[in-house]
Amino acid sequence: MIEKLASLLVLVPVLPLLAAAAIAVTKRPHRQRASTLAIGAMGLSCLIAVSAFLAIAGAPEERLVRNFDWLHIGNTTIQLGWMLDPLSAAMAAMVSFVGLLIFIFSKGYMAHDENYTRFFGFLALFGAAMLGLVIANSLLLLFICWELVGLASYLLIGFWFHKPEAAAAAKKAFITTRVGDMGLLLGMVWLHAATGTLTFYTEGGEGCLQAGALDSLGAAGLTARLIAPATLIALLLFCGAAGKSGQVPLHVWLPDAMEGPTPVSALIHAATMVAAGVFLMARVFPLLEVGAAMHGESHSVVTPALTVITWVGAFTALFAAFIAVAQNDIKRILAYSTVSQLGYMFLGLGAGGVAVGMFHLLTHAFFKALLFLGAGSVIHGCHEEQDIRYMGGVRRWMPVTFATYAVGMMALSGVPLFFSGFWSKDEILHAAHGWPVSHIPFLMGSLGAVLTAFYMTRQVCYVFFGPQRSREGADHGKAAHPHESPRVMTMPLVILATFAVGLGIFGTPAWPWAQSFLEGEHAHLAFGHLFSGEVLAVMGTSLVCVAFGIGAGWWFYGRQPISSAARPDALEERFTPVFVALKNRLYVDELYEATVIRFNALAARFFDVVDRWILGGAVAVIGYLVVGFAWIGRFLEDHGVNAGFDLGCRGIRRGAGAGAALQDGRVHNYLRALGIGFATLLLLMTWGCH
Amino acid sequence: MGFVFPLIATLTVLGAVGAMSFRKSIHAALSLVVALLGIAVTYLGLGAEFIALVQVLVYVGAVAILVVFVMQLTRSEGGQGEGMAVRPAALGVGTAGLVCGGLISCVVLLPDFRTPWPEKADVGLARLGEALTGDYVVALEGIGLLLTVAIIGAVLIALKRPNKEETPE
Amino acid sequence: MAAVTYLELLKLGGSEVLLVLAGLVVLLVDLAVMRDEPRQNRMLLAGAISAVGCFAAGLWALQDGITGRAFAGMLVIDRASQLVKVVLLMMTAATVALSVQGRFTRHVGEYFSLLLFSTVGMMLMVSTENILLLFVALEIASLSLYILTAFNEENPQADEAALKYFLFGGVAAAFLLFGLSVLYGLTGSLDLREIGAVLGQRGVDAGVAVAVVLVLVGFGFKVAAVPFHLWAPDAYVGAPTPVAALVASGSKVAAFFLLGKVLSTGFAEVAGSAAWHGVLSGWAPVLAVMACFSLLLGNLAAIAQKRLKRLLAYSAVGHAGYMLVGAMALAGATDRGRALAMVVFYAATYGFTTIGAFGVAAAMERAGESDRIDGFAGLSSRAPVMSFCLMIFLLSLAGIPPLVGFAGKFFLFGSALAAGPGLGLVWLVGFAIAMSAVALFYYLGVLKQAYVVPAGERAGTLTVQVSVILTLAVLTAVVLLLGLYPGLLLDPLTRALAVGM
Amino acid sequence: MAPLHQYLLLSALLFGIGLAGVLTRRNGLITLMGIELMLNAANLNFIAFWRHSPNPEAIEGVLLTMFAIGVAAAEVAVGLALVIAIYRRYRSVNLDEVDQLKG
Repeated sequence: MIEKLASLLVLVPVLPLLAAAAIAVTKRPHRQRASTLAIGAMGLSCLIAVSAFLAIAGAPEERLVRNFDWLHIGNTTIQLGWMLDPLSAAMAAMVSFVGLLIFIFSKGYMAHDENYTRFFGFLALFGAAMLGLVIANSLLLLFICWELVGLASYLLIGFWFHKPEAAAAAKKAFITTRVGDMGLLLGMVWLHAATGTLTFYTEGGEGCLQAGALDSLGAAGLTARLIAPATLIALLLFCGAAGKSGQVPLHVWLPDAMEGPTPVSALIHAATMVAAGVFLMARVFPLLEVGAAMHGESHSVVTPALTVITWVGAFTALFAAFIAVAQNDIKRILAYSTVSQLGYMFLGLGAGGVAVGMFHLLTHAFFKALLFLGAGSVIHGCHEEQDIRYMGGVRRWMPVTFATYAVGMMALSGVPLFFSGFWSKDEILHAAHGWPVSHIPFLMGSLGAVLTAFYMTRQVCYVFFGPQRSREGADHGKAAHPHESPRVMTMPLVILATFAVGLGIFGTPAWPWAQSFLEGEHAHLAFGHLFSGEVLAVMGTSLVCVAFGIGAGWWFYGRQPISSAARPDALEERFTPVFVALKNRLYVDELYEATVIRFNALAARFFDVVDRWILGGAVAVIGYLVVGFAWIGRFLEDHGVNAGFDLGCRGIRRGAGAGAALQDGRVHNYLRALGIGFATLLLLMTWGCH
Repeated sequence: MGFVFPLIATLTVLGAVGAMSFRKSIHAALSLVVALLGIAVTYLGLGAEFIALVQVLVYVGAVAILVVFVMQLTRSEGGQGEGMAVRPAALGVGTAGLVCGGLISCVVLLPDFRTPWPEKADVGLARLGEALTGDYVVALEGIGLLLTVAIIGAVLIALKRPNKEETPE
Repeated sequence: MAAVTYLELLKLGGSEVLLVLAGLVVLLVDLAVMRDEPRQNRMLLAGAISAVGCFAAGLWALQDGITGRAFAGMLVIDRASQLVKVVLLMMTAATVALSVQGRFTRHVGEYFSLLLFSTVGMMLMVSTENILLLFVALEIASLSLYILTAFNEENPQADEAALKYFLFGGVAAAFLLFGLSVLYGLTGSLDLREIGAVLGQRGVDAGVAVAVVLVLVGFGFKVAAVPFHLWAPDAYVGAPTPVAALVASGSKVAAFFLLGKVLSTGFAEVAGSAAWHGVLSGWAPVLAVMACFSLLLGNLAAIAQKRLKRLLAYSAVGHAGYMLVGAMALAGATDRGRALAMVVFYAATYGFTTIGAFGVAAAMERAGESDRIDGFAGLSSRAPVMSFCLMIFLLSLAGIPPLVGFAGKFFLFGSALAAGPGLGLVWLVGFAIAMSAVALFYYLGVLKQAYVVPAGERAGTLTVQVSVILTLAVLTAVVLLLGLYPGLLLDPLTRALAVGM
Repeated sequence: MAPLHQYLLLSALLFGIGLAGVLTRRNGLITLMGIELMLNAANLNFIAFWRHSPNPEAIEGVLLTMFAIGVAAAEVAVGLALVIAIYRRYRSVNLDEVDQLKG
């Protein structure tokens, strides 16, 4: 049975690919056919992937590979193939399942788009490439799919290309990730040169992740007298992973990529493409471990490559969380939160190994897809409004969306016990706590957890609570209420919410089934683990973090309803007299509202002064610090990293002009260049002579 | 006979310098003829009589005449409008000097090339012909093709009438 | 002396002979019979004869059993050279197909016969190991291309382009000849193998250095590597577009094959090292510098271009840089045949792709538009098939998998890295990969025009000539097929070269 | 006669002079003449090397020079034709005026 499923696994990417091809030749009027094809193909893939997953769930130590010869070059052969092991099965099942839900959601979300057919074609292509990536048993095949994923995401992000920002964002995404991919390509080519193969596993043990190749790699001398080749290759591969998974400083494309349709954001930024980097690192983990120094009690593996990954992950987790605090676009908040969570995954991977990072990847995929689709639902319901300052009170009109969104928010924040995010993040913090190199990543991760809870609370307060704050002057008077989305959109939300809650039970310290599965072992039930001192201590820490974050969020944003979109952020507000913000209100019919609010606000201000010193002193001080950091971070982001990227592009352009200007049209200058070129080369050549 | 080579060489170099620096192009062409003849005489001195003959026939007899002919055709009494600004000229001469210096320092000063004058068998025409129809027959055919190409091209380009609509911009 | 009879010569050089014959027939038929016919008919007939000639020559080259080293290395016919010849003939055939419906010249017979003659020159380039024939063959190919460049009657700047091309080429040829003379003086032989043997004993000294650099100048011109590339953009723009395609493809394949042969037989022992921590004198550091600057300048200057042909010219300079990186692998003594196979594979696939891109430019010009990139706006709706082909070509040039440009780069860089740890090619490969990210920038710019920007109001559907669209379709198929199965070309090439060396 | 290196010196000088002419003179014809001079310098090298090579039977140098002269003649023919074409269009053989293609 499992053998047969392993062979069938190739259909998982092939079916969506065929669907994409079929959609490509579908004429525009046959809209329904396109979505049916895509959803049908994805459904079948999902079926196969889930059965394969269930089959291997009982035998996690299995690794079934299916290789075939792709090329003979002289006397070498290059093999491609796919494999069924816990990692690929879990990923394939997750990607196809989440993908299926997103496809279904898109059917409702894109129903009115004129390029509906093309959209589903691109979606199917994306799904095919992503699924091919996760089951690939060859770095070469993985890379090919990797680039196809990039191409498809370029097409999807730029889908609304009539928006110039969308076109620019698509280009930025493609080129930035390509920068990382260059490292990946170099690492891959190097790996091939060093080991002679790019197949991960073969039955004969000649794969590049198997003992023979790894030993020879580990035994190789230092490259350029500086660094071990295995480390260098691992770091180059990590460049690609960092680009795809938006690690600082290659994260610049990710927030901009929000210009695409929301299901695309869900697909790309939640479940699949951004996770590909983490998956890649998990896949080549044996390579990262080459030359490892084992640390006795904490079963942590420490190598230079893993150390770099841990630090980058920790830094990204904190950095992006700070920025998320100061965002106003509902999707950009989620985008920065994704960057931050990806940082956590790398932190977990680097400090604790495959299982820790991958478990968070899997849980995150569900609740982040849920959040993105929820945001899409909100945006859809609020008539394409994306600025949280102009939302508010949505809870009343969109109860299903609200309920599911709240689940996602709590999972992301890591609310204890019932939400999967708690267990997976706790696992990461636990690993970071036990990391023998330094305690700082643990502290960074904990602080990040506080911030995560804080900005998610802020977002929920803005969006779902308080009065409705639609854009002034638009069509006030009979201001259209937000409306609940159709069932085709809410159903996926509910299903995802179920998983966001339910997945947690597979990864508790008492019964770490998922982790053991990913490590290729059987799990044992041991409640005793739950109560060991260290576990409890870390759990307690994260509990405190979450409580503190949510509390602070509520303190600033939830305690008093956010009345007006024009009102500055709750924290800024305390510095400026409230009425300054309100005096722009000119209409008589709003005067009443304004006076009431004014009174309310003045009263609140009075009590606040008392409150602050008695109750919330510490909270407020830290809150100021957070916001200060957040604004600094955002400033750095906008004027540092992002501007640096744009500046680099401009610099390239200027260099281009200079390069072209060398060609001035005078043949004499051409010939002079020839002569000077010759003389220079001759000098170079004779440098080392005699 | 020791003075013959320096004399010829000096003459050749002077001819070359003249060819490259006379303002009037017809003077330059005549000066080039002097240089080419000097080279032919050098060939004679080296014992390559046949090559010397070819040199005179092809270069002096054909190339130089052709150049002069084209000069008349284009009435380009060089010099006019050719006010060489100092800088580019200096740049050009400097570059050429650099290249020339490189060649001299790398090749001429090589100890290998101070070999004595070995005995040499005479290159009879018969041996040349034998080689041309033997080992070098492919190259001979190649050069035939090359000349065909050149003739087709030269005739075509030289006789090409500009289209009516195209005017120099 | 002549151990090989003339009959055998006819057999060994059968492809060349057939092609020369075809060229003469085209010339005769066109001048004698078709003189007063309308130009379109003349073009078609001449094109047909040329295509038949290419086909026949290709068939001859594909025969088994024609191998041999005749006339003291003057003609070296082996499987590898025959294979490269077939590739060259395919490129010429594609060029012919792109030309037949063009309107750029009235001298039909001369045009096609010169195309064939220049191909003969390239074929001689790939089948010689003798520096005499090397020089003559290079000149046949170059001279024909100079003349062909001047053929463009539609472009008033064709003469300027041809003159620049010619002057640059002439000076480069003088450098090359001088280098060959020094080589001859040092070794007393014209045969590359004997030269290689003598140089091997001699090692690198000033004389060898100057000879090597002089020869590399000549090749640098031929492959358009910085700083010997300056003719290329002007010549590409001025020449008739199909000729520019041939300059960018066939000429480059032949030049790289010949360069590879020179480096691996003649200069095998004087490679030196380009490692940044220990530069050793030899051709490797020279090529490294040329490659580096080609990559940098070609890819950067392409960004600033407003016209497709000029963009392709600069990108050709960049691609020459990649191939030079691959050629550097010949410095390693491990597996030269394989390294050369990778370079030739890259050059061949790059050639096919770039012919396709030039074909699109030709179609645009033929439709009365120019090759200005902003004129490509809305091409996806004006000529969907052609713009799809363009997308495939450009993505392949950018190296996006699974197109052939990726496979070529992968194997090329792989062979450069595998060439040996002491060569220090890593920094160069890294740089090349980084520049290929920059390259994506300008290819995407063209695609953005074609696929994103809407067409202007007055722009209607484009009519593309049947011959052009068929050629583009075939080339697209080649790019896709070789991308999925690089082994189709790479495997025979590797085997042939492994035997040959 | 003179030792080998004197011939080489002569040829190097001729090469340099020809190159200097090519790089400085704007008259297309004289540029062409410069190229011819450079080719001649290479030819002189071949003959000098041939005469000084220890093997009395070898005649490659002479043959190569013959071929090189043929190549040079073909080049001159094409070059002159191009100069005529340029003259016809620009009414001048001043290469500095021929600079429309650039960038």
